[in-house]
Amino acid sequence: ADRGSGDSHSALRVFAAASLTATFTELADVYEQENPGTTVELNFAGSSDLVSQIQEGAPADVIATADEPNMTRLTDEDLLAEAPQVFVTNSLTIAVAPGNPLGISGLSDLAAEDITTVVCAVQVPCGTASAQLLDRAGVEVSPVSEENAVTGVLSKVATGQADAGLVYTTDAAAEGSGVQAVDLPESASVLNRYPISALQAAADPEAAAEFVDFILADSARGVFDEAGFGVP
Amino acid sequence: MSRGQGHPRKPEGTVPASEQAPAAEQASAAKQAPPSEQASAADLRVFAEVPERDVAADLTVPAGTILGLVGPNGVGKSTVLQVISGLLIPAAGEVSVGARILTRVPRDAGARRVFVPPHRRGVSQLLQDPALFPSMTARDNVAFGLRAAGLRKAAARDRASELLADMGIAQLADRKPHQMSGGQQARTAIARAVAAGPDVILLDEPFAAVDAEAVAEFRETVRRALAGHTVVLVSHQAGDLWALCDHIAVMSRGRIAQTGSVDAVLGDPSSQFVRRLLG
Amino acid sequence: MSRGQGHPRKPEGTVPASEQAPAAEQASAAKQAPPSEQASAADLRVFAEVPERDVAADLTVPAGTILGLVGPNGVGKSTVLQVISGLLIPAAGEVSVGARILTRVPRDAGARRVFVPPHRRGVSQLLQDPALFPSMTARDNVAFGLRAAGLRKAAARDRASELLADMGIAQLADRKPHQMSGGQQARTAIARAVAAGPDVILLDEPFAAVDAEAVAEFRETVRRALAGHTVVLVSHQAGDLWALCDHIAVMSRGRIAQTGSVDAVLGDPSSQFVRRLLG
Amino acid sequence: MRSSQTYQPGVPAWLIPIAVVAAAVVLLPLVGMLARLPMGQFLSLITSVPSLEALRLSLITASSAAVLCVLLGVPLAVTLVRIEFPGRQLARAFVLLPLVLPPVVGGLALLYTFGRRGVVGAPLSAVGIDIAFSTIAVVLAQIFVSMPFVVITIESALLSMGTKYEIAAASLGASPWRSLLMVTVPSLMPAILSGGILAFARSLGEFGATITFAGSLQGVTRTLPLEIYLQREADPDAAIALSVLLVLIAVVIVASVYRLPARYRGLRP
Amino acid sequence: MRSSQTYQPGVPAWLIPIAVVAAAVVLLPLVGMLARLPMGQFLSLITSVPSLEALRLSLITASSAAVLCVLLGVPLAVTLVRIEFPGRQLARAFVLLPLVLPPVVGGLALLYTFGRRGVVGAPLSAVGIDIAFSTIAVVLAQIFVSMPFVVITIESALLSMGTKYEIAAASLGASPWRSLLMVTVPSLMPAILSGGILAFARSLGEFGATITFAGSLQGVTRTLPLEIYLQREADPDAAIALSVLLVLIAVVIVASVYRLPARYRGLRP
Ligand SMILES: Nc1ncnc2c1ncn2[C@@H]1O[C@H](COP(=O)(O)OP(=O)(O)OP(=O)(O)O)[C@@H](O)[C@H]1O
Ligand SMILES: Nc1ncnc2c1ncn2[C@@H]1O[C@H](COP(=O)(O)OP(=O)(O)OP(=O)(O)O)[C@@H](O)[C@H]1O
Ligand code: MOO
Ligand SMILES: [Mg+2]
Ligand SMILES: [Mg+2]
Repeated sequence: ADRGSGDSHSALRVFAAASLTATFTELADVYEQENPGTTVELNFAGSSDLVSQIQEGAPADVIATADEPNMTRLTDEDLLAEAPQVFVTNSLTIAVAPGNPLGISGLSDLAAEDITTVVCAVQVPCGTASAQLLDRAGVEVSPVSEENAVTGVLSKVATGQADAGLVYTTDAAAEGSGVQAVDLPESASVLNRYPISALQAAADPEAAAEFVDFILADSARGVFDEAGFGVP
Repeated sequence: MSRGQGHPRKPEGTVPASEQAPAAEQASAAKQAPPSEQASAADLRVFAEVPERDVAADLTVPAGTILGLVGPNGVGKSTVLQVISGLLIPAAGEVSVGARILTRVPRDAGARRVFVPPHRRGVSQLLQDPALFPSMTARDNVAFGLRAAGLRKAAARDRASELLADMGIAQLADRKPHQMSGGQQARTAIARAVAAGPDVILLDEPFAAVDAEAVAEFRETVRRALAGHTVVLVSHQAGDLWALCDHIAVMSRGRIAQTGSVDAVLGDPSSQFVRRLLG
Repeated sequence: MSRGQGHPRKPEGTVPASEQAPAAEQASAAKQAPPSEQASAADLRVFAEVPERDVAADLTVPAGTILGLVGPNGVGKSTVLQVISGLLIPAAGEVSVGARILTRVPRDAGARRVFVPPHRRGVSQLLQDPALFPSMTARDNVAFGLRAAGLRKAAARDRASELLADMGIAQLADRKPHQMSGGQQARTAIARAVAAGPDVILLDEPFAAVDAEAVAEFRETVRRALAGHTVVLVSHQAGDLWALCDHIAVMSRGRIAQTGSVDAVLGDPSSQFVRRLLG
Repeated sequence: MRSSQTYQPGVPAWLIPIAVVAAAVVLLPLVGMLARLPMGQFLSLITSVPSLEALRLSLITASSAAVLCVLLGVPLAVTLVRIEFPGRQLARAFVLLPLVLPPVVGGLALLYTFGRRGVVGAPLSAVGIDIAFSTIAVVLAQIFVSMPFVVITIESALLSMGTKYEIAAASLGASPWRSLLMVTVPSLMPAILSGGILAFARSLGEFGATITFAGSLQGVTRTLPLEIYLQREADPDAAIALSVLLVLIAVVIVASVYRLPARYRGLRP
Repeated sequence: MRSSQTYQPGVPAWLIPIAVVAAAVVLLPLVGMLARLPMGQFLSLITSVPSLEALRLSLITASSAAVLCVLLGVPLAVTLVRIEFPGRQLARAFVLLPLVLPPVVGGLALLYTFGRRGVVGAPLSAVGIDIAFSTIAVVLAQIFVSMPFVVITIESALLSMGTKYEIAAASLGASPWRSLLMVTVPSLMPAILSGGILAFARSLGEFGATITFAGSLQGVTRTLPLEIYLQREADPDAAIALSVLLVLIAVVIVASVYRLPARYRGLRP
């Protein structure tokens, strides 16, 4: 499967947020089967990296980010072919060690002195959401670390370094993540929204638009559901 | 050089058991070593086979005397000194000072070896390439061995200054080696080698870069500095040998071809080499 | 050494304009230089002030002759050689071979300086520390200068082997320097210095580590190798001077104290140094 | 009969416990990682097509980067040490900066420069040459982060080597280039090897600058560290397995190239 | 009158264009980054409280890490070069591995080892010592990634130094430790300085291992690179401003410490 040609005319280049790695890889296979002759080249990185790359002229056809503010940077520079559309949402959950040995059942438990909690920093999407959630619940926690990315929170909990952390449902649900999720009914109130759009500079605008439709279509739903994403 | 204050001696300490050969072995080793006419308690005895360099030499230096070791380039003079100082472990051989065995490598590969590392031998060596420490001043170079022998910093520096003065370079004490001429470096190296004044002193062509006038002057100084020590001196200059040595050993093809008193060897030379040496 | 095939000469090429002093300047410079009795087209003239080393020397070596430079340690002999070969730029001074100016540093700081880098001087030097290239065999060390002078690889290696044979170490051609004895290294260095045979050859105590017998043998070989070249030889051995040199210059306190033919200087020495040199 | 041996200068005994502590700081975490290795699936995890493609790409790019770093870095180090020019001190400090810059920032800087809108990238793009997001971009990112290692290693070797042999070469009529090739470079070989190995290792592990500047396209720019990063999102076990693979490959290559150079040990006995 | 000068061996002229290209690879991206610097807000961006706290933390941890790397790395390098033991070749290769490991993976490995449930961390935690999420963890992560630089730099210096002076020291009766302190270490000074500077620079830029192992808390573990990453998510301009600050600080420190050591140049003339 050598797709090393680098020829953007024979392939569709999809830039996707790292948290979409599993789902988009699976969906790309499906898409390739449904559209023989088309190959999908996936470029995964953090959303803000992807946006910077596209701003600097990266040859992308489609972009899907993990939050709306980053996508707005592209809208502002008029680099999108159309208005971005939200295709999935993600909500927060408390990740704890498997078996929940400390019996953490809700946000208020995170305020306890002897519970080591890790969250995302407010500067990143999951941190904004976490802050809102805690704010609304009226819980004040003093985390030992404010991480740059969800994966940081997840690995701190998975390695036993921290007792609890606020992460996305999809991250906690991922196979082999090594954590257990504590459901938070109130998390539905703060949703993180994932937008997707074809790019103005797409080599084949039609194919790009087609792929966006494919992601938005019901047929893709199953894959997202299974991963724990919500319906926008 | 004032002898009044005496040389700082390295405290000999006790010899570790592993270095001390049992009496029986020692007796058999003595058979290998060449018989010396006037064996004393602290004679230096060397027997060394270094086949890679075609060297198989044995010699005895009576305690407190100066032996001149002469012979053509590549004959093995430096090799013998290296074996004595422990810089080279021979394929077979033995080095001892009196009863103390410094190196013992029996021919039988399974037999027990003795090797005292260079810094615990009580042997000081001026290498043919003197390798003055580049980051130290002349004074600190000379003080180095004194400090290693246990002298306090101030005392070592004072003694080093004295020695440099003896070598006629008192004014260069604060120079680094690369700021000195070739002969000045050689003088520093001589001072460094004789400074600590251990039992055995090995000098490999110490005067090669020293000017003729100075050599003539130094001979007396150096003779006094070496008095009482057991010394092996390598030199290509007949003048050095006449002035400094008690005995001469002439090497030829890796072997000791002739030994005897200075008068006997230089006066009635049986080798062509000695005839040429004398011009 | 067979003279039949002659020395490979470095192609002199043209001297860049910046190195060629205008005639007017040259004339005034000539006034500074000491008057030489029998000035010829290619005489080597040196005038060098190195105040940091208390050296202020001037001397002339007639083309094709060998000058012996003698004096006590630290007097400035190596310094003078370094100025000639371009390894040291004096505070003031001038070096020329015939009309070709190699170094010119006028006293007037604003005036134009001339400096030909060492490798374009046609001067080959055996340094007091010979610095044999550690990664090369003896043969490659000797071939190095020949290759630099433009000889093909095979020819250079053949010539190098010949020179090593002349120095009595043919069998060591494939050894690295650290596998050779001190005297063997010195012999290699002599071969390396005379190999390319440029106009001017500078030798700083070449025989210091060579045994007396070999020196006696070499003198003829070296004399032949040096014949026709302009040579400055530093040595502390009167024998070398008698056997090799045409003229002698005696240095004292950084100055040239006495010059003349070998017979004149060594035969009727006015300096204490020369008396001592002769023993 | 045995052969003779030259004395090897000893090392004070108390040095060894310190060395062991130092080694432990580096080695313990590797052991910790190995302890988490899912042994059963190890083989299947590392032989998947994406893993093998990433491995191939990593080896090709890292060795190209190491070679280019040496070819460029040696002249740079020699120039910085041996030629006097105003601002030399500053230039030496600047060359170290890729080390200080967090790799992603370095990647951004590369993007700003060689990207399609960049100072250098824009004119190149105009004539049809696009560097970013190609394998060339991967190598460029690796060179950027690895160059300081080569330069510093060579600089310090040049300084401790001194100019003695080069002066001897000049006094024998050798031009600067002959002296460089025949005298300087052979003496620098241990340092060139060390520098090259450092550059190779650093390039092999390079992640941040690559993903930012070159992107993460399977077979084109997705090197092993990028694959590990991706796997970590989906399957942490696979990430560990791939990390162990990376470590094994590095050990094999480094240990085979980076031997204690017995033939150099004789250089200055 | 002028003073005399010793000849400095020349460098072939064609080396210089290569050196310029090499320098350009490193310097151009810095220029590219500077070009994007929001000049107007620069001062206000870098003097915010979080920025200054991150800067302070970075300077403290990176210099501690550099010092510890030297104290541990020099004995390790000396042991690896001068003592023969079985597996030495392999040990030398393993010491390089932190370089190969993508820093985030290195951070994970540290977690597995020194974390609360780690091989070393668990017993420590049992007696009340928790390393993770503390400033000590930051320094540990920096030591882990920086140690190879010190070890390799010292190794290559030891190899090109040879044992000549140590042998002379032994022949004058100096014990191994006296020889080490008085002879070996002074000769190693340029390499120790280079290695220390490399370790400092690498520690200053360390991101991946730190965030994975130590986390990111203002004033405790959030060093400048972590702050930069965070700012990048919200305000790319601020990230560039901070990166430029990091670069400036590094240049000032490195250029003032890392001078061409005139006094060492004389060591082997
Ligand atoms: N690099 C240097 N820096 C400062 N002074 C130096 C330097 N090299 C030599 N000198 C000094 O300059 C003077 C002249 O040295 P030079 O090497 O020319 O002496 P020399 O006549 O060759 O002596 P020798 O017979 O010992 O080789 C000496 O007093 C020496 O101390
Ligand atoms: N490291 C080495 N490896 C191999 N051979 C060596 C080594 N060092 C010396 N040799 C050889 O061993 C022989 C004896 O060398 P040694 O240095 O003992 O001679 P020497 O008598 O001191 O000569 P010189 O008067 O030239 O100093 C020489 O032929 C030399 O080539
Ligand atoms: O990698 Mo993201 O952009 O934080 O989901
Ligand atoms: Mg010898
Ligand atoms: Mg001299």
